[in-house]
Amino acid sequence: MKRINGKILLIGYGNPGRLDDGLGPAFASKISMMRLNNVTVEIGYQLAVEHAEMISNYDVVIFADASVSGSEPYQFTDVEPTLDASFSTHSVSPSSIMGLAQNIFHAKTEAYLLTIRGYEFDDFGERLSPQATENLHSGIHFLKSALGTTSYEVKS
Amino acid sequence: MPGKITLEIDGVQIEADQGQYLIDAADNAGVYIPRLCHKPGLEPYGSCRLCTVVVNGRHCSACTTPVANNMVVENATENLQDFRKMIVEMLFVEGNHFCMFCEKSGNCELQGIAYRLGITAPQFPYLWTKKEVDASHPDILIDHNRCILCARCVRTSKDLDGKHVFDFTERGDKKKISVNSSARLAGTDVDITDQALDSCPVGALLRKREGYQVPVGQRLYDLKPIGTNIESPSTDNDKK
Amino acid sequence: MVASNTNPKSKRIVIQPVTRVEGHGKVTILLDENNKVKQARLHIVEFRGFERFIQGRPFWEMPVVVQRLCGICPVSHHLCAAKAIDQIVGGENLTPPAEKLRRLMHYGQTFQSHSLHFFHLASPDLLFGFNADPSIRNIIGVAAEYPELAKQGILMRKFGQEVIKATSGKKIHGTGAIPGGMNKNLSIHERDELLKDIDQMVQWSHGALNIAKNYTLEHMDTALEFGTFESNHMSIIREDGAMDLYNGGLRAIDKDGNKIFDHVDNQKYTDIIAEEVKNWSYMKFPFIKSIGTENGWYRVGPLSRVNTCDFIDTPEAEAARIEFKDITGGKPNHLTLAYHWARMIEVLHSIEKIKELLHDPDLQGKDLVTKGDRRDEGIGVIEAPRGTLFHHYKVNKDDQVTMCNLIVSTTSNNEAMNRAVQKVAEDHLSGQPEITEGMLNHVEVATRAYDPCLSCATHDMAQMPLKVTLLNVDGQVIDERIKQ
Amino acid sequence: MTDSIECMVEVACKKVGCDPTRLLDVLISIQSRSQCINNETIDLIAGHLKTPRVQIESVVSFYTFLSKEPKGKIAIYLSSDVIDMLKGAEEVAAAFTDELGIEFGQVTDDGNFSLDWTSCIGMSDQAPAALINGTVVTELNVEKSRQIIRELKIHMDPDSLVKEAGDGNNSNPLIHSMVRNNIHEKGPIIFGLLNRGDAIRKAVRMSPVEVIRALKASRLRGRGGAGFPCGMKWEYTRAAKADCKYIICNADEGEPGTFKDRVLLTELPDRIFAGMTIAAYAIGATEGILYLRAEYVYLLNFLEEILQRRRVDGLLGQNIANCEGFHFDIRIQLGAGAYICGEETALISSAEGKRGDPKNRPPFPAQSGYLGYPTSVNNCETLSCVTKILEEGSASFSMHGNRQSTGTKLISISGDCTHPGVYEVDFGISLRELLNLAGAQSPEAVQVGGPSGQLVGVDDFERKICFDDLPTGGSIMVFDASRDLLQIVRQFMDFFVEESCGYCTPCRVGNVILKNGMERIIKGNGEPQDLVQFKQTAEMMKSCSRCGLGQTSWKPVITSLNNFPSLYAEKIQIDPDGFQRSFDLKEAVRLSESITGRVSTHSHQK
Repeated sequence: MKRINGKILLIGYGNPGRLDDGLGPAFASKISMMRLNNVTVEIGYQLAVEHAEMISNYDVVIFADASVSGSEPYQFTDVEPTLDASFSTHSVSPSSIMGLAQNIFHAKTEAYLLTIRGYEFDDFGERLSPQATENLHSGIHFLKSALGTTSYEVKS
Repeated sequence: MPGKITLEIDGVQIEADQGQYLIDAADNAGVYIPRLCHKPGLEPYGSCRLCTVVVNGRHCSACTTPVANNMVVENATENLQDFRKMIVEMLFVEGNHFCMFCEKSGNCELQGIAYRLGITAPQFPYLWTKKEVDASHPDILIDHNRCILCARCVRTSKDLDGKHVFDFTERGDKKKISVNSSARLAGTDVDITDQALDSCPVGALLRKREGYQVPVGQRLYDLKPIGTNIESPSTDNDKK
Repeated sequence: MVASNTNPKSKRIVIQPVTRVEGHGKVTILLDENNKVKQARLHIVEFRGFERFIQGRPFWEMPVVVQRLCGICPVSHHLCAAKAIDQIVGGENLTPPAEKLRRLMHYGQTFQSHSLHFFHLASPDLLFGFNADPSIRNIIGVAAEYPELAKQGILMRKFGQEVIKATSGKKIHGTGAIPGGMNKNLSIHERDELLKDIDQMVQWSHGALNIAKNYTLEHMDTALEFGTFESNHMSIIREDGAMDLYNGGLRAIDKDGNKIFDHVDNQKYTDIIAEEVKNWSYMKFPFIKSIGTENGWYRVGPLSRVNTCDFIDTPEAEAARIEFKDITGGKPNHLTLAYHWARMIEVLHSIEKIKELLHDPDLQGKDLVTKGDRRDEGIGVIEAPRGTLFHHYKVNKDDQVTMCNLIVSTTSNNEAMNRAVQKVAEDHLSGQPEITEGMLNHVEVATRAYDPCLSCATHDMAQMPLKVTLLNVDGQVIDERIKQ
Repeated sequence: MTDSIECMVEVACKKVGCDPTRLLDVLISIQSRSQCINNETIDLIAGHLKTPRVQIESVVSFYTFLSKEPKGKIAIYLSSDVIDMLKGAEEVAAAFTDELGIEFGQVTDDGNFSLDWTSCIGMSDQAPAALINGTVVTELNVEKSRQIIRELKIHMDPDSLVKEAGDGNNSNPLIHSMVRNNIHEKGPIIFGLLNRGDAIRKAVRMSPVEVIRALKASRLRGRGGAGFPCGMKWEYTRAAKADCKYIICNADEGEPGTFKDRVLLTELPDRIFAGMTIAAYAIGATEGILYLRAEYVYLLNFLEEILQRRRVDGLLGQNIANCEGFHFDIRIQLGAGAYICGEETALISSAEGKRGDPKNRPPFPAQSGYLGYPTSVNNCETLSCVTKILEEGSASFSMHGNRQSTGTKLISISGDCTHPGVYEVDFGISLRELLNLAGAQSPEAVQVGGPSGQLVGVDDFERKICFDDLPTGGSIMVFDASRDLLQIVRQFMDFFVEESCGYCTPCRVGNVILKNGMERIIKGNGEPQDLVQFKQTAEMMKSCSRCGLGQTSWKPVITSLNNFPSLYAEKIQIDPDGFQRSFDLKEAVRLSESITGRVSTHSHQK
């Protein structure tokens, strides 16, 4: 059982122009609207190496992303830092970012990945599928309680 | 002195003056109901429909509905917020709103409401209508691309400036603001000091050559979302 | 971004009008009957819709509108348009605070853009070699192998962005420059925040410069071969011949360093430069009028600027320039790969300039806007990170833009990039009708040296997807490879 | 020439006492005489009426039959209604175009002819039909259309086109029209026998309160569509305190497919006027207005004559029916072409000489209506029922129909049936019975209540025509299996886009979005998401629109989607490659190519 506290950075990423790929940004903007004191929200198309520096200034980072095949409605996992280079320059994985943050900025940041299950990715449009929207709400509900007093269990 | 009455908005009791419009009563009580065409001091108009609320089970616009004792009002429900999002998105796709370079960015009520409602991009396809810019006046400019047809300039010019510089012509999707001259804005008696110019919620009616004077970070809605001044009038700038 | 990004359909490119234009490079190589390179072309998908789009818009919007052309170097467009619009309002003789604030913004931009390019794109090639496994030849690989360097790269870029934010309100697409001046000065607080890191930045800039310099010196054989050819060079130049990235007259030199023209008033650029349209590229091909379309093409950017200037007015960058010029005995340097070295000289120059400016009390000045006689035409020229940038506007009496012409830096390097691609293709095809990984890499590296800004609306990294197509003599596709 | 325009404007303005609230009359008069209201004319009117010119321009541009650009000396308006379209309006249009050598929206070089489309002109039972300077020409076909133009070119007199007048009063010299009544079923209320003047005489023997009580007892509900109890409306208007009140008769039946008021106005105008007079007595009004839609201008002289006769007979004017102190008169306000003016508050705006924008409610017209005075607006048919109720008592009325919907209903049936026309039937009749009466051989779909009603299929044919099952203001359009329902739905959306006043966002933009969506689907570019979006958009329009137009205009889309889902399912396809089907790459790069001045030889492949 863990509890999330401290200075928190939430990075929601994905392409809102690609249907459910926009789950990350949608999640982040919803959280941002709650204007929580200890949470800073960052929204982007993808993770970039610059995020490593930013992350190192926080106690906790939560990456929010869409998943094409993860469990429903969402999955919440620890992020293990790695520096293997299995990535393309165009996008960097949360574990690579954490590897960078640890390796070059000596970050002690705890990192979690919240992947919200999406269903439609292969089209263009700025909207979420109905099921993805529901999953998004479950995710928000989960994070709200995780940030509150209720504790949560880390699934792996 | 009009009598006080009580009503309920989203489960909270508020007090209001008899004869007040619902939106004004909500403002006084620190409850923000989104709006674009409504502006204190002007006759209620009810065109944008953003302030649609549910009063005793019926949908109506808060800016044109007088308060009544024991009224039960729904305002910030998910359903109504969804409707409002759709309305704002419709305004975005109807016009050509390029916030990215609009000089009203940061001070624009349409943009402010879009941010407040969490709109990043409209779900409706853009209509890509061709609209013109009337820059004929030496000091004032109308950019029809950004006009949301709220009639604030029409009403301000008529009721506060004592002129009748603006009015609507055409109907339906062709409806647009026109001016009191056969020779565009330059032919009217509009003046740079007219209050009508300040009434525009978007970047449609502008004083020329004044854009971008306020640096990013110091604009109206850079620090606090639109509506904050209604929700917490005392804390002016330090809302986190 | 999808967590498991293996979906093959994600390679599709769909372009929506105006709102989203994705850039990508496309190379077509045409072979002759002996499988020798007959022609190689770099096609660039760049819609030049802006010139039309902004017709009828009020002129004061220009600096804010046109910066949207680019997510990488918007400040260059912002300032270049502002310089042109200054002339419309008769405010081109900026107040000292305004001019210095704009310069600060511009040097911040150059510093961050060059840093980004060097650390993210060039350093993996330089540190690991072009033929290294692509899975390590990237910024993460650099981070794993050279963590200190990666950290410097990230923080240098961040510093440049902070300079931009302090002067324009935002890291990207701010509004600082307005007609005839600036809308804000630099507060003491903002200044002090930047000063905290300045010496560190100067030091790291030296480090980056050394990597680029040493690489070039150690790999002179490769560099000489690598997409290298002689050419004309152009840039703006200060009155006394010093390098100036913000303001000056136009100077062009030929391959031997002879001046083709010098200190030409920006306002007369159409007397010396014309543009040619070719049917296979959306880009135009500018050329020096006096020489003509065939041989009048020229290069711009860091290499050209170091070649054209007589000196640099900051001591440490000047020392680096002298060292650079020694390699060619004072003659122009034509090595495509020397762009990286020249770029790092400019990084050093920029940070020296930033330091100098931060100590100038004028930055806290309050006299920020000036105006004079209204004009109907304005031309702005600036040295953007990638090279000389022209913005030309005409305005009607109602203050609406009636004409706009932009010559962006990448356009000027168009011919050069095509030559580089052709040269690399010739060198690496060696008679076999297939595209090898090495060739793909070399084509990429050759174009990358010019830091082409193709991804105007793609994401925040200057990565360019590249598609190389090999055609046989009959025009049939015999091989095609895509490099993401 | 200029002199005469100045003169004409002066005469027109003085005729209404330079009263700006009578602007519409001025504009209609000038339009018909000089074929346009141009900038110069607007300035002249502005001077006479002391009104800002932009306000006049605003009104001119609002109405279909007013225009700033000159129309032809002979202005032809062809009805674009769905029924006209399925009866061959497009071929007729082609014939006109061909004969005149101009496209729709254009004027011939000699200024003699102009061609335009217009929304339903109330002739769906004899479609396709057109208005030629107000003269109605019906049952057009290619040959007839060609003949009409050839003839007009010679005599330039639309009235001469009426070779054979229609039945009943259509042959009255004051009407002289080829329109036919097509009354196929006469019921006991509307078409029942009546003695002229009796109802009024009975009414004035009662107190106003007793009149209202009689109406409430009859449970008469408004026939315009909303079904508001008539007695209650009058009671509210009566209760409002004011020194002046108005009764307005809504004779602006614009709902496509309805034409029953046309027949009432032609054959039974006395009953309408009697109903208005009774209303005036009940609510205390001294003035009445019959708001006549522009399309029925051919009835104007006839109706004026009827009014004149009633004045002579003491049924209008001072001390009506010898009732001391009961003074009341009626004027006819002509409309100028706008569907929205059928909405009661928009109608009031229009009668006030303004744009036909609906008004905010509250206040309701009963409190603050025409010129701010308490006003009751009732439909022609409702007022005709009033006359009958006063004459024969509430009970004889309410014995017809059912509990919620008493009396009879006038129905206009058009489309795929052998006897299109007007039917007076008891409320509660099933749709199937009605279809049988009209000789609909093989109906597949029926639009009940016009576009703002519902499109129903065979499964719904047993449903009853009444307020709480299948309500209709009178329009029933029948479609057989040969009809493309999606196209019909799209045409209905075209109609709403054209006719929305544009005041509020949900209606102004929502209709365009639905229309564009229908076009995407018809082209085969629809996606499942479009249907979800239709429903969301409709829900918002229903809840947030300012007046009944936007609150119901989504219905063609949604009712067809609910009742004929397979039509949509067939058109919706998911692209095998996952592409967005509506995205046209060629089209998207076209502008860029035109700007760059070149066609890409390496255009992007999908």
